[in-house]
Amino acid sequence: MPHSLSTQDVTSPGGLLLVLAVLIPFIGVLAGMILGGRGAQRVAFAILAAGLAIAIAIADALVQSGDTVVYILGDWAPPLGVALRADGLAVIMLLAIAVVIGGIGVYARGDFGTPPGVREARAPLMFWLLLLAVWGSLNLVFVSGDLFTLYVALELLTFAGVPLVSLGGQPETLRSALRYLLYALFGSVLYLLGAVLLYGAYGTLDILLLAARVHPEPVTWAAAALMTVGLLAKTALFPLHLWLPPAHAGAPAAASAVLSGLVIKGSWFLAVRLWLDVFAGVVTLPSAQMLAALGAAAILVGNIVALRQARLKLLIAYSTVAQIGYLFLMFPLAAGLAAAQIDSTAAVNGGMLQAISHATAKAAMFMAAGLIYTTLGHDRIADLRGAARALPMTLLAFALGGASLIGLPPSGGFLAKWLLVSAAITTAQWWWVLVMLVGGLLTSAYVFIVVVRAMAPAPEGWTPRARVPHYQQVAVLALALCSFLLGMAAFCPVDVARIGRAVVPEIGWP
Amino acid sequence: MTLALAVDISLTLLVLAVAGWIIAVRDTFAAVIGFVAYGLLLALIWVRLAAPDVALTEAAIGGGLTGALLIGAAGRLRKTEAATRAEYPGVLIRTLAAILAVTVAAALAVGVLALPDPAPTLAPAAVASLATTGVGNPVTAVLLAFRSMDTLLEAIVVLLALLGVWSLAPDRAWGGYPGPRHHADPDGILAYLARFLPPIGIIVGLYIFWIGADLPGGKFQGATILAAMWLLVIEAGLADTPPISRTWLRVLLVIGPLVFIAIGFAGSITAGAVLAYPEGYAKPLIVAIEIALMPTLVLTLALLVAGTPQRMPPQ
Amino acid sequence: MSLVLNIFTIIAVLAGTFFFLAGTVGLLRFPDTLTRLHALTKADNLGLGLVVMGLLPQAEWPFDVIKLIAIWLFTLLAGATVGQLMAQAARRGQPTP
Amino acid sequence: MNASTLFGLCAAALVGVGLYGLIVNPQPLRKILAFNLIGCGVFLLFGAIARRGAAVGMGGDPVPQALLITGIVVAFSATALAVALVLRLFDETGSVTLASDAPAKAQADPPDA
Amino acid sequence: MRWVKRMTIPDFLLAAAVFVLVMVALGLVRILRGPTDADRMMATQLFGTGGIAALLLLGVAMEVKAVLDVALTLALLAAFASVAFVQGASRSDGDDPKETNSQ
Amino acid sequence: MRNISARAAMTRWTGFFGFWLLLIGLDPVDLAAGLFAAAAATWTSLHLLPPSGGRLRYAALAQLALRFGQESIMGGMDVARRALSVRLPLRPGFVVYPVRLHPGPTCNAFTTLTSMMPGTLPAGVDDHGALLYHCLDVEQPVAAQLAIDEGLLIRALGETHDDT
Repeated sequence: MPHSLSTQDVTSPGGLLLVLAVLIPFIGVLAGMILGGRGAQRVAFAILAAGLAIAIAIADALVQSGDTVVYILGDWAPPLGVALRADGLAVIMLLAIAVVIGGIGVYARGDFGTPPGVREARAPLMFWLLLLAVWGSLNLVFVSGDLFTLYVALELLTFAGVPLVSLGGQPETLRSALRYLLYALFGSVLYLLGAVLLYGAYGTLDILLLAARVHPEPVTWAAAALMTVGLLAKTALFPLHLWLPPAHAGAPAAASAVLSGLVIKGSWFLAVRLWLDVFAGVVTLPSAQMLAALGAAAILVGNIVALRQARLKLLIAYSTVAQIGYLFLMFPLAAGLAAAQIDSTAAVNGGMLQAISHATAKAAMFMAAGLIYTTLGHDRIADLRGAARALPMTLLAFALGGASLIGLPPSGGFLAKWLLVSAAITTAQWWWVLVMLVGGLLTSAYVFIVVVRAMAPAPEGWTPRARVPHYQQVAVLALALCSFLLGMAAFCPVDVARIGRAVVPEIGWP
Repeated sequence: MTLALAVDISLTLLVLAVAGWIIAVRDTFAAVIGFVAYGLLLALIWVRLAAPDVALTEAAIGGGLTGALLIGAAGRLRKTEAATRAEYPGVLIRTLAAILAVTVAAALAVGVLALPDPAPTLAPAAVASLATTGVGNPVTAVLLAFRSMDTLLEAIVVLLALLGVWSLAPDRAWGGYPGPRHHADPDGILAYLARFLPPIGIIVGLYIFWIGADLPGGKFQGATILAAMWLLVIEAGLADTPPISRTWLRVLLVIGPLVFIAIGFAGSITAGAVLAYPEGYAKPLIVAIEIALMPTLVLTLALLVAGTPQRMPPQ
Repeated sequence: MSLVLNIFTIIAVLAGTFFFLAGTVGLLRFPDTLTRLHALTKADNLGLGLVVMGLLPQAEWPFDVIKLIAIWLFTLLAGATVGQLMAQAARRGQPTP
Repeated sequence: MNASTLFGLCAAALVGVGLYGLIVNPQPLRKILAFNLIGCGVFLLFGAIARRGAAVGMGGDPVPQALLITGIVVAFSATALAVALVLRLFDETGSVTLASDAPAKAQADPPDA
Repeated sequence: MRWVKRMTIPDFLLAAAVFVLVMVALGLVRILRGPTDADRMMATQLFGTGGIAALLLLGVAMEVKAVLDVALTLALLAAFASVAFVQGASRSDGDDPKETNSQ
Repeated sequence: MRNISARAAMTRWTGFFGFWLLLIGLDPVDLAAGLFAAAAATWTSLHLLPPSGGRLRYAALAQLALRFGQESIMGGMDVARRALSVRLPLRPGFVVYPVRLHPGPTCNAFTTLTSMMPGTLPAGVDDHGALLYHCLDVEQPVAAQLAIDEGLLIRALGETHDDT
């Protein structure tokens, strides 16, 4: 029998926090719409603080109780009603996202302040509202326990993400936004198709109940395949990645950070949720291998194309394509461990750490690129001379973020890759080790090139185009440091990711 | 019941033919018209599937609003037809796409045929709990009691889409009027229709909304009719869209979700759970939420069709 | 009594379907847009009217009966106005006196 | 063959037809149409499933029917957003092609407000 | 009169619905082929009457009372799509170029 | 003028409320909603279609309705006859009808009514303000028929017009 994720399905103490985590950002959106302009920004900051506090409180409730935090909405228990549940994985993501959003918010104060003399301007208002909307949608993705609510969450995420792409308003960004929207809609419609099939076969949309009811049969396979492909299109896994680089590179820096660091993690997390929890007893090892093979291709292709970019923001965007690849290596590794009756948490932890360290590092790198652009007036990699002199903190942040992507100790990326590599060795899937090594080498090559170019002294008489505020640099550095020091999580006394999950999740392979 | 089957088969064939037409026809405008017909056919199918609530939604949104939106767009994009036609992919891609499409359709068909018998259903559970909600229409009970979170989030989805549409405005037009200013002969037949029909539409729309608690109908369907009537008046040039900077507009746009959330949180004090209703007050509260959602939905749906802000008020 | 009503229903509905047939034949045979518009707005509207009339005995008095008649009137109004709008649109593409 | 099976198969075919159109048609508005075709196919499948769940004197399972209404409204919002994007793209560039010419050009000048 | 007794009224109404649907389908073929957009727009008109007739026949035959409300909605909104067409057509003809952006 | 609007408002409100009752029935809770709905519809209606001051003449109106019913049946039969006839007897063309009514709602009502008549379809206005009718058969006495309809309508609505 498939495992049970949780022993209880009644509202637990602290469950109300989950509702707050989802609804508070949306209340912010609604209030911001009325207040407009500077009011929206003030609301956003208040919510950033409140949201972080809520995330910490949820983590506390989780660790205290040692079990999933549950909230039954409207007192209607599933299958008729909808439950919100936060297990270890969800709480880790909630916390990480709260931190990254906070960092992005501080940075964006500089870029998206309402200009003096106007009551309200388009881009600033939209940015703050959409930032909150992205946050609320992501929180919903993490804690929702119902496949249809998750569909609505995915659409919320899409509708919040697409306008971020075209915030700048140039024709090319409109085109990228349109392409992104079409991919995303395609993804969600496939996801919904899968959910519909599951309801038809098992009569529930609740993840917990489904996990107990699904069994391997054609309907389930079809549903799993459709939902996975849909989510891959939204996550931009190779070869469905074509929409991502222009969309992420064309947006304003803070928006790129949101998109690349956060938005794609929503659909990825949902894929993890489905594969580990819902379809645990249904998906087969070869299919997991196929996912990882796509991931490996993404790592190689993304990194190589990134190396060939002439513009910094495009380079970072292609590096996202590659890093998404790592996120999918965990599937066959977790599966392999489980098949060998070994605790698969290591591989899952590796994947989660990779997601978090990439979120922090990539947000920091995009924002660093934004600061470099503001200072130099361009982001041509060949022409970065003087950047280090003008923006020492920012370049340090870029380097630290890069180190995390490469996987240098003690970064989060290091720990993530180390966990994945050791899982690969334990399960004798050495080829994934090879991919990760080559990927690391390629990554270090382009990070190195950028840093070296930026270290070059500026020509005589060169002055920065514009000064960037100190606090922006601090925010970027803080996020990069988070990523760099995330490896210390190895010393964390509690394995948070495991809370609310069975000790040996039966990812049962035939 | 062979005659019923004949109805179903002719509906199926017709809808498939129209779908094929929408994909295959060269002219985009023709495809869009096909889509309106498709939406109306689906409304018929929903009746055959004993889902009158869905039929109402499909008739209002699928045939009406979406149709109008796409027809308007197709008219404006006429000039780009030739250019995009040149990008039509080659035989290889078309073959691959066809193979993929057939595979997916076949897999789905197998899935449909393999669905378990008797079918799992939540209908008994919904009926058993219907009395506690006080409403008579089980679909409304699902939307506003059992799964009210989805409905709340959906109202926010629609609003976010509107924000997305607004965010596309050129900076100079921020705060201005959505969509083009329509002009029509004030004595023409279009203006006549727009003077005559909307009051009747208001009665029908509010009627569809009001009966939703106990019979098929509800806020989305009613709001769509009202939105369509407003758009009719706008398209006939008898009124203009409101500038998006207006405070009253912003307040009405968020009032529905805010009231919903407020009643939801009040439930955690009075009824023990967020989005729960205290005993005996379920129906009045549900109706209150629906009433608050009405202006929000009408405005959002209409402004989604009206489009991006593009004009400033004359100085 | 009910037999008489049923026969009335059958006759009226049959007459209605006949006009739908005529309308469709007109659509297929008439030579240009404007003539086809005649077929559409006149024959089909009468067809709907007869179908509605035929359904009246089967509907519940008074509400459903009123609704049926209202539906027919709305369709007539919409058909008559939209027909003119489309005739104006079609006239742009044709020589006029 | 009962109605729910028939319309379920019809839904499968609609998804297939829409999928083909989504991939093959280069014009964005046609892609939006194709997306709507697939969407309606999915909804129809859900409707067929709801019909199968008819019980206790009801025409169908009300849960999928309610979700369908939500789904139709969401699909409409998505369509509206997509159409707005297409029209803006057309206003700005006079064309609606989705193919970006060169990756280097695709980013234009990153705007940093 | 025996056939009247053998064939119940619902059956007869269903048969009539099928017939009207077939007529609508035939007309649709003619209309969607064009050649002008106005021809194609007639499809909405055709559904406004034929579709509603089929709907009403179906609804009365199946005893789904809500069908009347569906038909009411359709009758109101069928005209609405046509108006969008008339406005769109006059715009794309360039009758009034100022119209799209009268600042 | 105020008197006229008040009277028109009352008439229309009653009409809308009556329509509401016919739709929904007599449940007291529904009545409250109906009061509001009728008020909203009346307000909209007064804004969109200000009362003209004309007084309806019910006898003429009934006569008009009767004629309208007859004509629309004739119109349908006429089309059916032509469509099903083997020879396809069509002589399509435009007829100019110099309308006496001023442009406006009454004139629109006239064209809308006449679009149901056998063989005629209003297709806009020509350069001199006369109505253009598209006909299936230009040899029919179209203009004479139209003049009868116009006279009836003018009498029914109590409309002022140029008699010159």
